[in-house]
Amino acid sequence: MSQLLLIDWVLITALGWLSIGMVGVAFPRNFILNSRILYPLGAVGGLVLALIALTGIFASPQIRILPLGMPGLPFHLRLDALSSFFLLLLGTASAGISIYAAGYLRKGDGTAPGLQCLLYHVFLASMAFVMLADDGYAFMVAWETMALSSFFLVTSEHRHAEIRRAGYLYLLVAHVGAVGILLSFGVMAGVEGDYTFDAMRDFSSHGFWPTIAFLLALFGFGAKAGILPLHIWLPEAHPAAPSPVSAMMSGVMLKTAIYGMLRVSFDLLHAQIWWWGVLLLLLGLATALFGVVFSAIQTDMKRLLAYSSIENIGLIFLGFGLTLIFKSFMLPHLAALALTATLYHCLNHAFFKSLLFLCTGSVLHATRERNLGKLGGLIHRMPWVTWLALIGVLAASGLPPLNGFASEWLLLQSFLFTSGLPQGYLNMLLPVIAGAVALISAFAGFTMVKFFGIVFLGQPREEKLTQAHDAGRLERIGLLWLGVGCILLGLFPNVVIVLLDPVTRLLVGSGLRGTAGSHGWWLLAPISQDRASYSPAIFLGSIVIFMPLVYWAVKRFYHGRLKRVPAWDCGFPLQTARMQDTAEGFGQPIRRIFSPFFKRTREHPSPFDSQPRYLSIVEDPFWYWLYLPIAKIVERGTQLIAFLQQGRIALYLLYSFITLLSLLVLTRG
Amino acid sequence: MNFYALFAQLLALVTALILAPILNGWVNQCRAWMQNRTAPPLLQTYYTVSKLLHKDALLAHNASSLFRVAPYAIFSCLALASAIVPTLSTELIFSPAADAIALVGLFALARVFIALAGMDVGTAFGSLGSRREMLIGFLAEPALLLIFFTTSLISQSTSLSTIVATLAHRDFVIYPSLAFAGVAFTMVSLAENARIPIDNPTTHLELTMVHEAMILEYSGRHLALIEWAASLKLFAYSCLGLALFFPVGITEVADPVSLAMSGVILVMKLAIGGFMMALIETLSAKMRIFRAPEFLGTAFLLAVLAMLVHLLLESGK
Amino acid sequence: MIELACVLSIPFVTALLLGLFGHRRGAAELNSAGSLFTLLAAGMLTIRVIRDGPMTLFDEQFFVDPLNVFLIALTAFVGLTTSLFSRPYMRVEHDHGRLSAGRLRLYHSMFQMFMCTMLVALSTNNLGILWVAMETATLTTVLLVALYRTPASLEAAWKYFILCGVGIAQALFGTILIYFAAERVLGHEGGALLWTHLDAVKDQLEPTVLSLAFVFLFIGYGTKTGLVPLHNWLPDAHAEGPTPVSAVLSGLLLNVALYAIIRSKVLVDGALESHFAGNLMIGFGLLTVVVPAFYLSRQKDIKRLFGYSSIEHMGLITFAFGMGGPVASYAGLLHMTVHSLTKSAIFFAVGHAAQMAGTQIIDDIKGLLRQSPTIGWGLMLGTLAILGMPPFGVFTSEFMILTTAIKHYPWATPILLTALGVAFAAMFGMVQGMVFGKPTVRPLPHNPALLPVFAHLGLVLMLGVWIPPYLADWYRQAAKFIG
Amino acid sequence: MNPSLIQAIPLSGQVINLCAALMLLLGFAMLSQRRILALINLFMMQGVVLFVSTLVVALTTNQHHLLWSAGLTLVLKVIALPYILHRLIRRLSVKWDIETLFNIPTTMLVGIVLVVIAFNVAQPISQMSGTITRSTIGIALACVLLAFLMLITRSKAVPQVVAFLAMENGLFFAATSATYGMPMVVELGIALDVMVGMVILGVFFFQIRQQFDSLDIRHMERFKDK
Repeated sequence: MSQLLLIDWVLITALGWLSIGMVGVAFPRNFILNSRILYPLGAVGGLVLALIALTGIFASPQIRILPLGMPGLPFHLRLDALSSFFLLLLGTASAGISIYAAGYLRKGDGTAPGLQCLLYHVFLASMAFVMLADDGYAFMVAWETMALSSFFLVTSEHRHAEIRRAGYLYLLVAHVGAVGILLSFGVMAGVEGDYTFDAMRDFSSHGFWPTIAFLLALFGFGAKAGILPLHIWLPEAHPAAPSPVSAMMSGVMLKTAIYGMLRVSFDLLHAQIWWWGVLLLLLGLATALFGVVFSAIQTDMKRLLAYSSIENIGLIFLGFGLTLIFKSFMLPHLAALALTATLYHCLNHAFFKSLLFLCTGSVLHATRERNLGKLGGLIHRMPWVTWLALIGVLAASGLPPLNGFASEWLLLQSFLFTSGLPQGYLNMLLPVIAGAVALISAFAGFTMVKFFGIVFLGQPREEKLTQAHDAGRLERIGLLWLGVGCILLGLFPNVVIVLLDPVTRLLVGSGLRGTAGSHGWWLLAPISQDRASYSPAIFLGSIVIFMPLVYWAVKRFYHGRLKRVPAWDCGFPLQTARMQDTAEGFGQPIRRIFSPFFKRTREHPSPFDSQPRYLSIVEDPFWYWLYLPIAKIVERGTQLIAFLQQGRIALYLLYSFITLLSLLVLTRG
Repeated sequence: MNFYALFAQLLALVTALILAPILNGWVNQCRAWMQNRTAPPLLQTYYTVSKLLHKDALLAHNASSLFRVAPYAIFSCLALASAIVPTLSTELIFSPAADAIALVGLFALARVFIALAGMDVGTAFGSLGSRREMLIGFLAEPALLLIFFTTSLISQSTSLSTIVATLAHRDFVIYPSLAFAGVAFTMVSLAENARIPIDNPTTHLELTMVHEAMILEYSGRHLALIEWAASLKLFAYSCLGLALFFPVGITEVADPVSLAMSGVILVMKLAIGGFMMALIETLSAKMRIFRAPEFLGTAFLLAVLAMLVHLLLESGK
Repeated sequence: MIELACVLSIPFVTALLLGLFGHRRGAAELNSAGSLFTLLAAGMLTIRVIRDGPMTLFDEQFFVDPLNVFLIALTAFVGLTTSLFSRPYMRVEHDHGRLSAGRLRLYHSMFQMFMCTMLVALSTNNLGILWVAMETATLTTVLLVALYRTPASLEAAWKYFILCGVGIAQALFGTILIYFAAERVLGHEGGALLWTHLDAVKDQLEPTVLSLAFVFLFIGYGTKTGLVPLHNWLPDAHAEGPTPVSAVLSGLLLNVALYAIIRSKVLVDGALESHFAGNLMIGFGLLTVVVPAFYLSRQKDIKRLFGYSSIEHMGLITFAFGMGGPVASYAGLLHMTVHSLTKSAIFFAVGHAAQMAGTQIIDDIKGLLRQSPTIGWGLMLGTLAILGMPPFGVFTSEFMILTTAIKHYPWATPILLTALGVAFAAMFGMVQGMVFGKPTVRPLPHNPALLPVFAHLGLVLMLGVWIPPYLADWYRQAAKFIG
Repeated sequence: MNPSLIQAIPLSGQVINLCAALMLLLGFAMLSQRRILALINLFMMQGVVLFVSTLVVALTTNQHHLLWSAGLTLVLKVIALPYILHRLIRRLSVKWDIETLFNIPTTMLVGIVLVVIAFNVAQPISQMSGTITRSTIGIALACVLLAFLMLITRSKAVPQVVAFLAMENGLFFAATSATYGMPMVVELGIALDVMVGMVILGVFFFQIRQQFDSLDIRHMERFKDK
């Protein structure tokens, strides 16, 4: 090669990450080196990657073939707009998370910091390779390496049995999913059995084969993304992992599944069938609804966020399905709109969800407490984390002018402009689903208010919380990075749309740049101005002008006098912190309304209990309806087969004897 | 943007700020009459607000900075909202800045802030109120959105101005969907504005309070702002309803004459609307909080029905 | 010439020496030295073959070609690492008083004798000698399995002896049949048992006789390979023998038995012009993949667990060779290599772990990672490798096998994948419990031999991401030649 | 076979056929034998028959190495092994009757079926057999299968070993009489293996008895996965 292409730079960055990990594992116990030097270096790597990807989005696709890998199938790598976009996501998010992790890392038992450093950076690098891979084998290797490294990160506190269980469940589901992906590649490789993506692109399979490939890929990537009913690992693994890792997994790793799904269904498969889209739509709807309902009733803050990730994945898949439908009905512009909304939401979710997870990390460090029922009033002790968390919360509940709203707005728009599909039912269905999306986002608002209000507001529910300390400097930098990201992404949607334009052109052959760009950076009008428009800048601007104005006016014409008094006790003399609404209490209406969703076991105290206890456990029904039965079936199978192994030598001899005779008869007859 | 648009925008804003408390007073008056009580004066809200403004603000020891920011945020959100709603004219500067969806988002923003403020001090009743408010909110919000969807399907746009313009200046067509949407909207706006049958604005029995429970800790200027904001919200909703379902007299061109014209019409419409609302409130009884989901669920279903009706009967396909 | 002579004689001589001095101190070193020289000789032999191609030696009684030379090198390598591992292992056993000096002598000499028989079996050109070598291998390993003389080990050894003895007898009958068919073509003195000659005339051999012969050979050598339902001796023998023996059983003996099957397959397919042998192998391969997968979850004994896993992988390899064709045979050979490397590495780690815990019961071994991170990681990585996790080589071969299966035998793919999935769930759960958690194990008196473990895993890792070109085309030649 | 064919076969062939028949007969006898000493004697007689047939083959087709293997048979199968077995039995004092897992008549019936199968399987081979001894392969196979059956049905260690050796006999018979002998190396190797195996087993018996204080292998059923 004469000069280094962009793809080489991506490779160099990934290798840089790997080498950082190597250095770390070379000095496993050297705390200062790992936390103060290596992780920040990793963050720099993230920034570099983001810059490369930024240019890569607009560059033409580039290809490299490494002299590694399988005989006859060396590692093919390819950098196009799609992979660049997801690399951008990876780089930007990981930059914030790594710098946070540098501050977050503490001297403690569990995995040695050096080893953790290695695993973390292998995790990053493997995700980068997933985006780059251009043949089935390289993809699988990167994919499984990603799963493995994240598994070890999840189980870094492996002394606790439940964390081991979570890790086991996670790796198991990941592995099964990987099998699905492998099979899907196998189907797409077809009779030639050439596993390069190029060959798959050229290979025009017909009949039901594309559908089978699509369904297998959906299974595989759905398992990683946490689509119903394969979400089971997600709420277990996220709380188990250290917070930067949960941020990484929820913010970025889930998106690799989206990437893979996009790659398969738009790039590798040519003809999309409309009911694929409907399937995705319904799956996404179910997932989002399930996720948000369950996140509303959680009492563990990281579990709450994990379920909310499931919800967001559901929303993303909704957009995805819509894109498929439009694409299959040859409506490229609408497809571009829906796809833009989808990808935009991926980016936003990466930012606000990582932000929130990192905030829980700081809370965890300050209080050693994950249970919502034991937190509260942290705004006084840790203002930084609180206000940054507020940004994340507002974004997550899809409120203007933050980024969450922008993508959901686009999503709703793409739902609203559907009239005119050849499928009458779809025309009916889609607006109703739009209503459901509205319900989900409003519900997310409920959940987020619960999360924020109970963790940060009110009075401290425990004595120790009054000693809580705010996040350290490095942690603040990380949080700030992500928070500011949320705001900027919310304020300049057109910039993002321009970024997404090449991607949508690549996948669905159309883009929003022409229409959206025409109104200047401040006005977002994907179709046309009098049809729908939204300008977060004016929005925020007017609020920002208005508030001080009112403040000043009140001060100016009246007074700013203020007295501190005890809170009004409504005539109940002793008001303790325990009387505040607990997480269970806040979720109670939801438990009541959506009771069919849950599998709950509850104990009510009788009026005569000397020490009344109220117990209410809400569990995931899928575990009981789906997973345990499967386990039972396998168990039964083992029992049947184990019957062969009786321990009697005569019996064993009989086996070989019968085998011999039957084979002889077989050959003769 | 031309000068008139700016003028119309400012005018709309000022009208909202002025008329909102009066509308509130008017509704209370009507209700009092119907209940054979001596009515409070029409400007009662003004009196309350100014009284509160003069008083000192009492702040609980535990109250945080968020608690103090919230009133301003809520007030400005709702003011902006009422500026976006086309009250007099459809030619506004802000109209491209925020369409129907953004308007709903704006209401939601205000709601989230007030709910957080309610939880901030950490009394039992504050968080109770916030919980109920959020519950009502997440059921009402999608219903409202669906209503907007129906209208925007009719007018092929989600920008309020376009919607209202199309609805106002269509040659007379009967939209059955709008009937459903209208009923749904009424229910939603009752719920959103803390009105009977969902909430009782005049109660102070803690266990039944929703809105009042959240603002229990507020006093002085903060409370004043919140009260004013509440009336603004009511005003915004009423104007929205009128603009969507009785869009008569809203001008497209923003010249003074037609603006004044439409101003007069608006006042008349508001008077009637307020009376109707008072009537509903008097005739119905407040329901238990867990009946609220059913109520709002009905509204949601009506909204869905409206959309389906539109797609079936009116989309022409 | 001289290289092969060394390869075959060094272990034999060492075995005799150890038979005399095996109980003295330094026996373990002598053992390792012998294996080292064997490896060197094997390496030179390999180089020689790479340079001037296949050759037959000792008036054609022995020969080396791409297929067996790489197995010879592999065998010598694993033999060396195992001897390295067994040095500290046996020392601990001796200190715990589980083995007397006399037993150590027996162990050392029998180990070398076993290596010798393996190498003979691999390098001989004479099917009869192949049989004799296999039988001798059985006898030596029976002694090794029964080394502890506990009831359990005796029972295991007895079953091993009877089952394999009977199986091997069938193989002899098969050999006789081949001879019977061949001497009519090649004449009496025409070396009717010499594989090279047979290969030359295989298309003239009588098909029906050959198919019968193959049935007998398949049953016979299949018993040693551990094909279901002939496998029942294998888990017992693996569990009860000393761990180095389990390592070589899994790592070498099974391979060699499979090698014998492959050799006969080549002949039979050539004679029959049909896919008879292949189909047979596919069928038994599938059965052998599926059944052990379901056994795994019921195991209490860690070595027994990995014994079953070896059966499963043998099934996979058999399936691969049964499918035939350049890719599948390539994958089969690769899988043979990576499996024996990985599995022996796992057994090394397991051996140390069991010594640390003082038991082989899975539930009583916990928290290896905290007590001795190297052993813990060795076991964890080895298990992940054997379960087919990239970037380890096992994944590469399984990928090739699966993709070929998808292409030619789609119906078989779901079965294979189900089995692999079940195996993953079962084994990983158990090993995770052993590696993670609060330690119940004590540190070892002597520092363990971890070089073998990580040398093997390193090689497997390398084969996963990069197969050296000469190794690759070596495999390719062998695969072409298996067909 | 019809008489004409019998005429066609020279004397030596007829002798070998006779031996084959005897082998089969002895196989059945062993299968049905309850007493352990008698079993060993039967085994010895089988050895004798084997020796004779090998000798005949060696003399008719003057291959000297077959003489060697005949001698080997004589030494090993007629003298050494029975002697060792006798000593073992005396040392282990296990002269009792053998209880079988199935009753004898059933076993015999199964044995007949086996013989039929064996002949059927061996038929094509006999068709193409160039040697004068046509059916010997089939009979050898039958012997092997019968021994296999015996191995399955016997529940004590010693009879199992005898059965094992009987199987070896059948193979030997196939090797020598059917195919006029394998190369010398191979036969030596086989013989050696049998010898060594026997010795090892002898050692084993004592170990087993010491550990389980019985030679009943039904004590050895500890490893099971059910």
